[in-house]
Amino acid sequence: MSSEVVSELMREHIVKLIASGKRADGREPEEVRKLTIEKNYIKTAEGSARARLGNTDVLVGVKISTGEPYPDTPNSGVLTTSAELIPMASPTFESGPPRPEAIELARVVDRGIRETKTVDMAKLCIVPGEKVWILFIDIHVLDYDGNLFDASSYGTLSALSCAKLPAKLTGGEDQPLPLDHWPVSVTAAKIRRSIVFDPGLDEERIADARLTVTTDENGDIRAMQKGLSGSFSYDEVRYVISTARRLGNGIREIIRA
Amino acid sequence: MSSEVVSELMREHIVKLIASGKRADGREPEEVRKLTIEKNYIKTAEGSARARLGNTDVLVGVKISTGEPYPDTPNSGVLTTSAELIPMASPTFESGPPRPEAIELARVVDRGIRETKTVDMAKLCIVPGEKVWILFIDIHVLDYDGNLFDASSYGTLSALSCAKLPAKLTGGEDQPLPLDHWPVSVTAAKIRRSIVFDPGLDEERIADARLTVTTDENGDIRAMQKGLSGSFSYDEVRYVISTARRLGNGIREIIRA
Amino acid sequence: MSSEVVSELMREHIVKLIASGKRADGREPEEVRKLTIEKNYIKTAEGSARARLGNTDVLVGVKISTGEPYPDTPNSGVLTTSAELIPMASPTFESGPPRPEAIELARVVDRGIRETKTVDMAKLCIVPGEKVWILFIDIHVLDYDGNLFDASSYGTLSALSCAKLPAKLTGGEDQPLPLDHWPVSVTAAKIRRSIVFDPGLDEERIADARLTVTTDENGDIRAMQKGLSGSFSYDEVRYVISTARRLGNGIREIIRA
Amino acid sequence: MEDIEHIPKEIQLVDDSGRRLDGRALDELRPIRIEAGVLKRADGSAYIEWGDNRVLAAVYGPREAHPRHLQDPARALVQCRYNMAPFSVSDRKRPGPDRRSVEISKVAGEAFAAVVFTEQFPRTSVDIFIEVLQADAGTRCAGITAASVALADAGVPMRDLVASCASGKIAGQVALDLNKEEDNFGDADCPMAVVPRTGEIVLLQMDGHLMEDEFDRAMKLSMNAAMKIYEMQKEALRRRYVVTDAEALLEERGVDT
Amino acid sequence: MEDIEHIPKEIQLVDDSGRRLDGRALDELRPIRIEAGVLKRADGSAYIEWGDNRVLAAVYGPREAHPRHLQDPARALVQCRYNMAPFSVSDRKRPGPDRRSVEISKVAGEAFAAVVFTEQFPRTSVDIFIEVLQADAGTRCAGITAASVALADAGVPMRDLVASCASGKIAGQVALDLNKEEDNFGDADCPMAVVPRTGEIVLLQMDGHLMEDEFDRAMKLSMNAAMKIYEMQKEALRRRYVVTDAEALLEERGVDT
Amino acid sequence: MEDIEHIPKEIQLVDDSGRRLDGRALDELRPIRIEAGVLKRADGSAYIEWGDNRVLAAVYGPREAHPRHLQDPARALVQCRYNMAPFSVSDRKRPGPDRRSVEISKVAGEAFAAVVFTEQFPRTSVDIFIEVLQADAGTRCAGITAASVALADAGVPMRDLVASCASGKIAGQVALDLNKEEDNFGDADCPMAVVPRTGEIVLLQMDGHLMEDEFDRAMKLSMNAAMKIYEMQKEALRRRYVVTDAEALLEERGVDT
Repeated sequence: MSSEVVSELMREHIVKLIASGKRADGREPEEVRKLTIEKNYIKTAEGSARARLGNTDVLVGVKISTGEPYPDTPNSGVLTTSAELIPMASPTFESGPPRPEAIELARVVDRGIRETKTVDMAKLCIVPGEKVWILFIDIHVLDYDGNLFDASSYGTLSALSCAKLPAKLTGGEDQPLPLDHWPVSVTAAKIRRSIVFDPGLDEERIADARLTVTTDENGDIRAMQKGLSGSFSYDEVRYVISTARRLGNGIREIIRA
Repeated sequence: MSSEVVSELMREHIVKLIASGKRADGREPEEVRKLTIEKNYIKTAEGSARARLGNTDVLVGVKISTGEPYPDTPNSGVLTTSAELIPMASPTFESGPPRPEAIELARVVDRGIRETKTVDMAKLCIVPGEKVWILFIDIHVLDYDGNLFDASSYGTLSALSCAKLPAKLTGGEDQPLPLDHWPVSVTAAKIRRSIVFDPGLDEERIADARLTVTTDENGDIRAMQKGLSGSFSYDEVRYVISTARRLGNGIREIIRA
Repeated sequence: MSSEVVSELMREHIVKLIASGKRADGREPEEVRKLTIEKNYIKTAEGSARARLGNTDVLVGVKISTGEPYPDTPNSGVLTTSAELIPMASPTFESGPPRPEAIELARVVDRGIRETKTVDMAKLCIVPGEKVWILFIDIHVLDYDGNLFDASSYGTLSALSCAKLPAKLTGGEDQPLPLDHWPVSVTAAKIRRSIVFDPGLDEERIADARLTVTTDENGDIRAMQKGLSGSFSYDEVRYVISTARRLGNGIREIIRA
Repeated sequence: MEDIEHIPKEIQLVDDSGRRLDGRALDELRPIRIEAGVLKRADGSAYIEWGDNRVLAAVYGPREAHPRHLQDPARALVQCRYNMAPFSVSDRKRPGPDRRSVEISKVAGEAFAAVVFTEQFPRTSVDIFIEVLQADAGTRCAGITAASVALADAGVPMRDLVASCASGKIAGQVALDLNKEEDNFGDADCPMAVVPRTGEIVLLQMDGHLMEDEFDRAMKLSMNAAMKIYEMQKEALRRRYVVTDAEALLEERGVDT
Repeated sequence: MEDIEHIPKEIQLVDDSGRRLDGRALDELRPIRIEAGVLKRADGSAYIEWGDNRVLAAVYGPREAHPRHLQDPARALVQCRYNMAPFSVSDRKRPGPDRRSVEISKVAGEAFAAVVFTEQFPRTSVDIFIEVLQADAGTRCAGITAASVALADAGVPMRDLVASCASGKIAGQVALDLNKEEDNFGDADCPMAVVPRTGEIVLLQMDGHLMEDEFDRAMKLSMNAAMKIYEMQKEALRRRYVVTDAEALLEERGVDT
Repeated sequence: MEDIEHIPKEIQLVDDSGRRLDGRALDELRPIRIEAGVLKRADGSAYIEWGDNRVLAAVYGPREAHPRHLQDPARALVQCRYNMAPFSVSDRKRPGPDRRSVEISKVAGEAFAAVVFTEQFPRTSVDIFIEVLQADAGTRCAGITAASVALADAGVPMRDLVASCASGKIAGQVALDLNKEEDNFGDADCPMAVVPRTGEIVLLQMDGHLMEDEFDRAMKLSMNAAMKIYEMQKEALRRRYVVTDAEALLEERGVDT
């Protein structure tokens, strides 16, 4: 991101606004941008969703096939999450093998699904040790206007929620994917001494620290990831957690709708 | 190619010559360079040929082994074509993974063989779904003096025409590879308003557009590929096709000899 | 290495010293640095040793698993040697795929083990053609102060000498790895007209040529590798061989201890 | 793999009344919908639905070309990256360029270089990104058609748009715009791209088997279709400008758009 | 693979008296030993033993950042490379960075950037290398703790050290510093890193399942532990300087150290 | 894999009269044929047939070294790339450098650096390419021998040519110039390269098992052979110049050569 210059004036303007509790696009500090979800966007995928969070635009596809389980988890399906920051989405993204930013994004989204046991992996076992369902989640970022973590997380949960286990591979009817939880991530950015939620691109660029908190439908914490070279106090972390839980409820409704 | 400078004078000289129907090496516009084919050049390959088109020098080896077919074509052999533009052949070629030029070359040659059904892939099935013949065509460019498409195509067809299915892998006698067609490519270069065939290196460097047309022994069109950032009119395309067919007949005789 | 500048004065100083039979660290020309071996350094490896040769510090781990043999050696175990010149060890080492220096190092150490039949690979066959012991030797260079060939070779032999074939993979008791020989390499550097043994970093940097000679417990020659852009006379080669044999005996005792 | 047996040996691609499987006549395009200006970050963008193909195109530039050594002091580079999303095809595609994508990127980039006024922007690059989100044969034509609109949307000076379409042969008959089933079981495919105002052919590829008169018919079908596509491209741009103007107007008056 | 069947379905990670499998209380750290200044070539270094973890850290810099285009004219880059030796885990790890290492490198580097006075050294980089030699869960915390000492050993100006520790949940109870078995069969893990003097949190990750009060308890355990670790870090540095001073003294008097 | 069982357990590599399988005496070279100046684009080139080895060598330079940061302000870089064509061995070799090729490239490049007057061409590189077209053991010696002729053909100033040959041990006897069968079933192999005029050894490698007197005998055989090879190299260069002169003469007189 550093290669793209945000003018010093712009930076000062945003900082000053935020210090006084305002944001450049008129939002409140705890206000997230408009979220639009289009499920089943792609016919060639077993599940898919296009998630637009403001102008950030992410397409997530879930491809499902069958194959062998990992030897150390013979009774579990296999889940793999990849993210591509394709150069279409931003002048700062480049072609080539995934950079640390894309890898962190994919891993944070992946943990938000995997460690929360969102998908019951045991139910994805067909023949123990031999044949299981294999899920590939591919996050395709189309337009980058800040906060990829949340947009990708919403797109992924939405795509999983409409995904079908294809009957043509095992016989019978297409089955919906068994979802046990609805974990929703909410990301905060710390800019000087202020904290704003769902940072836009300009905010993200000047942020000192970032904290993503994933909570489930019970309000329990399921995943966290702090980023950037600033810090949070413990009280700030607690504030972000409780706000993430509250905002998460509204977002969960949109995704489940 | 762009890194190598052809002096502006040289460029003007060639353009002027060609505009008047002449070429720097004395050839007619529709005249191809001398083609020499040495079949069975390499002992360690099941089929091989060294093709020299003027000073362009290409060595093609065909390695044949057995293995599993692709799941979606259980009754077909497998054919893979690679081209290496090794740095020995030109100061503009570099080591490393294949660049777009090499990939395009390999794919155009490959289509000229595969889509024309030159090799009857069904006859390369040994046990359906289990064991088939696997052909690796490797194009090794030794000396680059223009028109790699045609030189590589001639070398490949020649190498296939003398290749043997090795008996040691299946028992019995070595068998010739079943060839059903003799597709021959001919490449034209458009320089300003003129068209010349089998462009040499200096011509290729200043060409605006390139068109490769592959025709078979019946005169039918089997493959085409336009390249470079210029264009052809429809009439020019038709002219190139009919000339390619005519020139192809002469070249086919040399290869079949 | 060339990127790091040794001042011309330093170079001249060392050359002058060596020409008069002395060395910057006070050693005699045929004197090797102090060798310390810590075997079984790593619990997670089936064999391991940390070898310190002066300030050069190398950690070698041997991981042992079971798997299929190579088709052309169905009755032999499999041995693979890798070396990583991790950037921790020197300002001149960089991350990324192994460079020629690391590949040469791994291959010379590997030949010193493999071609000397140090490990009796036939005894590593469990079920012919199906299941054999697979050994991964990983050379991890921690601190680079010259003569990696010898330090790595000593670490590798030491790690092999304490490695166990793990019973958990086959049943029964852990078995020591069957070692038949104790090949020891000794490296000489030629600086102008003088030859010194076990070159330190400053000597290595200004050396004209390098010769590594591996001899076994019978004094037989098992491997050699000449490096760098200088040359040796035949008499110099013979001198290095006989000195390597003599020095090797002392080193072998330390490793076998 | 599992549904191989369901592949019908023979498909009747054209019925007795000359209708194709999807009900089209031989000279009929699939439904096409183009939208310009669909992404926020890119300098220009377009989205196309072409039958079951869904393709996004974005343009950045002219912008400084880097790495610098690629800069051409005489003109802008026109670089194209054609990419398929992993979920855009029935079997998940591994992320990153495969050989097919590299070739298509190369010939598409060359096609655009034929119309962009590159001399006006030395040392820069015009970067065109084509992302196939859902594929059903003909993606390169759809992508080129959309990218051409994206170039205009970005305000890149061009001689004209580029319109692209394919024709081929199915069931022995020449047909326009093959879909996936027709492409898989057809006899030939011939994608082209044209500068509508002049009729110049800037992209031409062919594989399969066409007699000369069949090729003529195919080209005629494609040329006619390209003119229709050209109208749709212009219409999409007109809608884009109308919308933009209306928005600008409303914004001027303080209305939230 | 062979020992899968030996994995117990249920492990009683905490016994009735609140003791863990290794005898620790829930709020008890594993034994930790830190040594500063253990490598010769690096500008600073440290070695840590933390339970069965063995980790080396080294620091180079501030030194000229390259490639040049990465240089930041306003500050030093803080770059971290976390790497696991191939023999550090039970199944050999292939050399080179995997996705997990890339993510840990990123968040660890960001944590250190929070304390280094980067503005003092524009255009340079501070390169931190963490090498895991033997792993038993908690390697990132051990590595960050050691690297912090290595930074001080290198004399890199910092606001404070960084101390790192994890807490998690096992058998339904919050516990400090999980070992490998506890990590594998536990319910949550939450590594953090803190600036001890100010309590600022510079690294925070979590996955699993924690209720808010559990998270609070986990953070309290980690914070307390971090203070103890901070004392060990300072103690290691004191020992290092004492040793160095004593050596300097002896050297001054001509005694061979 | 299929013909494993045909590998004889014991091969009598030398018969009772001291003849080898191919009829040679122990001190006899395979037939060698060298031709200089065989490629048009390269600055210098040579082709060698050595038994069943067929190797091409080409030289470019001295030319500007790039990337620039590799340039040595004091001398020319001598870079060598040894490469085996995919079809040059019985099992197809994947294109691109493997570890063996990287090592051979390194030691061969160092051998040539010992004879090229590098100080005359600072900041340049002399690039040597060795392509093995058909391999039968001894390819590095054949390649170095040919590359040396190519260097002379390119007019690169050198102290002398480099001549290369190997000796080894088969059936307990020291023998010159092992072929593939002898190499596979022999006891030791020792390739070397020498500056014929001075006897300096610029390449020396050995693996296997040689007693000191056996090594002496092997070196003597190789040294004698190198002198013969040196004569063949000079003869090839003489023929080249004669031909060139004759051609120049004919051309002068207007005769088409």
